[in-house]
Amino acid sequence: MKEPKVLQVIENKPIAAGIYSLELYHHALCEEVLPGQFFHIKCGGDKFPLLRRPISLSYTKREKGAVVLIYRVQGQGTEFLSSRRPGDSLDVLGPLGSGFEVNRQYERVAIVGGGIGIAPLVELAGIYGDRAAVFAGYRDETFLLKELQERSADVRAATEDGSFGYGGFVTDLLLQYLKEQRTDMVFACGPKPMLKTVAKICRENSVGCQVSLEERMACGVGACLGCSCAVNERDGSLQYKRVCKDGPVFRAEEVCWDE
Amino acid sequence: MKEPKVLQVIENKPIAAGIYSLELYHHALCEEVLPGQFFHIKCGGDKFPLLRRPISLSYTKREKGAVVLIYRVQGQGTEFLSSRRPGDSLDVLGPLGSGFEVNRQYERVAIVGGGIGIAPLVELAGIYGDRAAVFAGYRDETFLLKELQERSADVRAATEDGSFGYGGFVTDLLLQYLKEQRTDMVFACGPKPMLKTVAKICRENSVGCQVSLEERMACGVGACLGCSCAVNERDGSLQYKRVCKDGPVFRAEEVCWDE
Amino acid sequence: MSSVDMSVNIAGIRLKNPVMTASGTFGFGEEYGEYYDLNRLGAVVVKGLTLRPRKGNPPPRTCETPAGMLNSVGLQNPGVDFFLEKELPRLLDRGACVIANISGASVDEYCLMMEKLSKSGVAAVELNLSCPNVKEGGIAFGLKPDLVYEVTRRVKECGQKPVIVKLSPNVTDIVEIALAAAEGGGDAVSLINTLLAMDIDVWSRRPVLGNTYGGLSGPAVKPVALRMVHQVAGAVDIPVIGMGGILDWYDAVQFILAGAKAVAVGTANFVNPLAPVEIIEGIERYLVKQGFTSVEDMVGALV
Amino acid sequence: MSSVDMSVNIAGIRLKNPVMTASGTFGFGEEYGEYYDLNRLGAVVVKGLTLRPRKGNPPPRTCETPAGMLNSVGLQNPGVDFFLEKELPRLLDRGACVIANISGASVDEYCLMMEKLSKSGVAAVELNLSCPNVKEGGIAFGLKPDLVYEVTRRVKECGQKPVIVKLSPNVTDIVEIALAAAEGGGDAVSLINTLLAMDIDVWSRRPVLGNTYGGLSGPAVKPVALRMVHQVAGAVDIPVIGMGGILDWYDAVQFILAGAKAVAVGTANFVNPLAPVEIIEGIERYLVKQGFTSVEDMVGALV
Ligand SMILES: Cc1cc2nc3c(=O)[nH]c(=O)nc-3n(C[C@H](O)[C@H](O)[C@H](O)COP(=O)(O)OP(=O)(O)OC[C@H]3O[C@@H](n4cnc5c(N)ncnc54)[C@H](O)[C@@H]3O)c2cc1C
Ligand SMILES: Cc1cc2nc3c(=O)[nH]c(=O)nc-3n(C[C@H](O)[C@H](O)[C@H](O)COP(=O)(O)OP(=O)(O)OC[C@H]3O[C@@H](n4cnc5c(N)ncnc54)[C@H](O)[C@@H]3O)c2cc1C
Ligand SMILES: Cc1cc2nc3c(=O)[nH]c(=O)nc-3n(C[C@H](O)[C@H](O)[C@H](O)COP(=O)(O)O)c2cc1C
Ligand SMILES: Cc1cc2nc3c(=O)[nH]c(=O)nc-3n(C[C@H](O)[C@H](O)[C@H](O)COP(=O)(O)O)c2cc1C
Ligand code: FES
Ligand code: FES
Repeated sequence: MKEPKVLQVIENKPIAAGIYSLELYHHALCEEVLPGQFFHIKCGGDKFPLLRRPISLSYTKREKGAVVLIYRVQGQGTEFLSSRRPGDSLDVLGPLGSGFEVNRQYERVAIVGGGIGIAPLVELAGIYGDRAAVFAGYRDETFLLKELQERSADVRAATEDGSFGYGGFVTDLLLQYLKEQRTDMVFACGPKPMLKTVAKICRENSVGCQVSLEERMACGVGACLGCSCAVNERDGSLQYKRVCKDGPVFRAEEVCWDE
Repeated sequence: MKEPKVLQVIENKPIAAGIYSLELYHHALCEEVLPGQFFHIKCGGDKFPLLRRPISLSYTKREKGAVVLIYRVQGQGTEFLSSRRPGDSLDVLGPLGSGFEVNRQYERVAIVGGGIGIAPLVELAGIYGDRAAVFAGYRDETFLLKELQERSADVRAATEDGSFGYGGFVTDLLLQYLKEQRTDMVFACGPKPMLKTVAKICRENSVGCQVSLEERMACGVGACLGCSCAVNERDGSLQYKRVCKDGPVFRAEEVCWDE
Repeated sequence: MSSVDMSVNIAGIRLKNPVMTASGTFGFGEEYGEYYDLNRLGAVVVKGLTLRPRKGNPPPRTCETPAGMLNSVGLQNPGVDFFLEKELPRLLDRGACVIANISGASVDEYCLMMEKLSKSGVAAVELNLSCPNVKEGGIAFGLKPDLVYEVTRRVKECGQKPVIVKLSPNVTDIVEIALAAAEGGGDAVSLINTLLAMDIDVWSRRPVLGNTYGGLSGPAVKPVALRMVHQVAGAVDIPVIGMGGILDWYDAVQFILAGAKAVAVGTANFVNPLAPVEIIEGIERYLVKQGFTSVEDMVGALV
Repeated sequence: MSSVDMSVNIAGIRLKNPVMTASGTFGFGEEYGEYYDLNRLGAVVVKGLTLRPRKGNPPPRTCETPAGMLNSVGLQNPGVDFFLEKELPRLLDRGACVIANISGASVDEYCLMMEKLSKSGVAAVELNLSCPNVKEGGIAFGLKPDLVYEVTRRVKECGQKPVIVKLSPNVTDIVEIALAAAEGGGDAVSLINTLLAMDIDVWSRRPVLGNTYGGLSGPAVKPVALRMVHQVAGAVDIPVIGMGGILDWYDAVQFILAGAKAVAVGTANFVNPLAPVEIIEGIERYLVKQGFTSVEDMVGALV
């Protein structure tokens, strides 16, 4: 039987303005969790905030039996998270969701993250290693670059304000890359407009694409139908799928981008 | 103009099972506050718990510019209080309420506290010093005895389980005392049934009596009419007064004990 | 910062800003008037008045609930005459814009109070219709559209002051009630009053409130209040005053975006005595940030 | 510990304990069935079913509010036939006592579903009357006593299963509605469904929910739910199933003391998947501590 896990905080420290790295101890979890999966965390007391908050796996530290979550402080829930200290414990459900479909035969993949959406891609980058070109888009301040570079030799950063790397959207870099380099699959996570552009670029360049979506969640396990996203069915009709259970990773073609 | 005060925690430590002593720093407050007054404290985040919690002054430490509050952990609010550490701050309204009517001419007074109701009487004991006989009633474990003994030479304890001092109700001691000793005023704080007995004893022995009452509060300042207690008017009718503003200290004769 | 126009026109009165106090949470301004100048508020809505003094309900009268509170004060008040003689002059001296909130047990009582208030310095009269109507067998006026219409119309005839009709949320169709208020000649509607509710102590096995039932207010009710304000603002032509769980400027702005021309701050006073003035400042900052030049431009400005 | 009798008799069915899941918060038991054996529950009330499959409302469908949440799922479900074919057998295999929750757009739709369910292994049928009645111009069945009476009566005629009528709290007089359900032959009433509510994001100036309005549930609504359960239990002779904001055993006991013979756990599942089983244990501990020998003795046992 599954059960809510009580995980110990090993470390919880800021890695950029308003962005924290949270290391939680759990040996078995660390073996089990897949890139793209998330945890559903009780962020606070009994009744307030009431609902859990979904945070993706960023990467595992198998030698320590630890999972690392990277999160941006956004509101009450993540504020609470940021106040946790080593030794404190957290009530966690998961790993939840489907994760990225990993095909180890792929010779070349592109991994594209925007903002905090870079975080859920780090473990994946580790799987493909030098077979992955990693594109990391930031508004201004960069983070997780070291972690990505440790996993892949080909990490390319873009900042919207031009303060580091390419000045402009990360999707520009991807477009350029796909034109030059045969690629088996693109994996993307980030804000919806960015994902939409990635999906379009992939479609136009006939490359497969998997995107990790976000939606407001209640249960996180598939029971409430609260986290739906619209997908196109084969018969042309529109259907709602559960981001928490059927996703959060979807094939870009099935996502209904105009909803 | 009045304003909510942000007070620094100097110390917050358990003094008996589930009972804490909280020392807050505020020089001016320490000069201003009267025995029997209380503070209305925000115990927690923004919305949960929502309302402030009333806690009485126990005693001042003028040399340090500190006020000491003694509280029992009861629920969410006091639970939160007990988690405050030195250096943390608390959002406090007060001092509020009327306090005890102190007549410095009295030659002999009796001060009677039951359980956590002993706490609000310590400052008062300091005012009357050796002119006060202090009666402290406990269920089992005693607390604040040292603080009371520092203020009055005549401190008498009762425990319901007989583990310390007189075995039985503190009101037995009071009755005995009033029979033997002319007394100008009795000051009492504690659970309602105890106060009712004290009031009865005082009436039967024709001694004046002031009691400090508790009632569930919202505003704490007199605006909401939420903390009413029934008092007898001169014309025999019943009226509701505000514990927070017209009290918390009332003359025992005016309190309608059967409500 | 005051590049934005914070004033609003409600029921023919010009408020310097859209923030009032909610009746029953602010007494007669005496207590919170020690924390700031009452003339900083759009208006002070005073404790609910009745024709004769009322003792109110037995204690306990309040208790906390998740993100909210119950009250069963039961309209304890010194009566409208005492108000006119003692409380109102003090409030007016301090420069407050005063709105009287009245409750009657019959239409005649409402009218009598309106007549008395008409000759006074109050800016407007708010009708609390949550009071049981003794003639109608105890059903509250606010629960039936025809009673709302009737009492509003009659009160309008009895005096010259603008009339704000305060709506109870304990109804199937709040729009129907608001329309009845407008049809009766109400100059504005205010909503929501408290939701009828209860709490139980499982150890004593008793209701927590001495009166068994009480009114739920505070953040817990905000989503219901927002919905009702949005529905009503979309249906009536008279101004809407929104309230229910407003703790800070964010909440207040939500109500204004939902269609409220002014807001009232109730339970929040108990949590933070400075809440109303902080909310005024916060609304102003929001307007500037969002490029509005006046608060009236923001009313109902959902995109 | 099991010196107390936890079973309750509701609508002619014997539940092993008084704790069920609230419809729509537990899917078809698949997800939470991974956390504990479903046969530990008094009953599993499944996601609201409609005659034909429904896609549901556009996202976002949920958001958090102070001590509560909104949902506007909009009855997304695979339809009653799929349920009977795929979901029910799975649930029955696991030993669950299953209650089907149904919503129709007309009385005929309710009847058709009842006919289908009558031939199945469900223990009872719960009528969700919050659905808009297309024939009545879109007003929800649950808001009018005569519609409640009518649909209950007709459904009872169409099948043999016990009928639980689920009441909407968005009404002026919940007792009147409950009486109509009883008069129509309902074997039990359950309450409350969600309160109609709304949330607004002030930066995007949009309603947070894709559907604008949604239903408020969770601890925030508990005081309203307790009041309604207390009112209804005092007025009808059929059993009452209480729900609305139950997070733990304390809350559940409050509902039972208010007069509910069973309780349902909704939003709490999202917070703590083990909530229903922990609540069962907590009720049992309370009974022992308070000297009750059976949960039925505690029903309505306010002093
Ligand atoms: C599958 C999934 C994985 C995620 N992984 C990460 C991650 O690795 N790192 C990270 O920083 N963030 C991640 N997020 C977003 C994160 O869940 C939100 O930032 C967080 O819930 C905000 O909570 P809050 O209380 O701090 O903010 P508030 O704004 O106060 O939250 C209010 C409510 O809105 C919901 N909410 C707010 N923003 C979002 C959002 N973007 N997506 C979903 N719900 C939201 C909250 O869950 C909560 O119910 C993920 C979201 C999803 C759905
Ligand atoms: C004037 C006054 C002075 C007080 N002084 C002290 C003191 O010096 N030391 C001390 O330990 N306690 C004192 N109390 C009692 C103290 O306020 C409560 O124990 C406290 O509010 C409990 O809050 P909670 O959140 O921990 O408990 P909960 O039980 O979770 O509180 C729930 C609600 O009930 C109210 N409540 C619960 N118990 C009481 C109570 N006994 N009186 C009033 N409201 C209550 C709370 O304020 C809150 O609104 C005083 C009460 C009053 C009215
Ligand atoms: C203690 C208390 C007393 C109240 N008394 C009155 C009253 O006398 N007249 C009235 O119209 N509303 C009264 N109300 C309702 C408030 O004015 C307001 O409508 C309600 O509390 C919702 O707003 P809030 O959530 O900001 O408190 C009272 C509310 C509280 C909490
Ligand atoms: C996400 C969600 C979906 C719901 N779907 C249904 C439904 O399909 N049918 C129904 O009768 N009630 C539905 N409800 C209402 C619940 O069954 C319950 O009445 C309500 O949520 C109050 O209980 P709670 O506060 O414990 O959640 C739903 C509630 C939620 C939160
Ligand atoms: S959050 Fe409940 S189904 Fe996804
Ligand atoms: S608590 Fe508001 S008047 Fe006393």
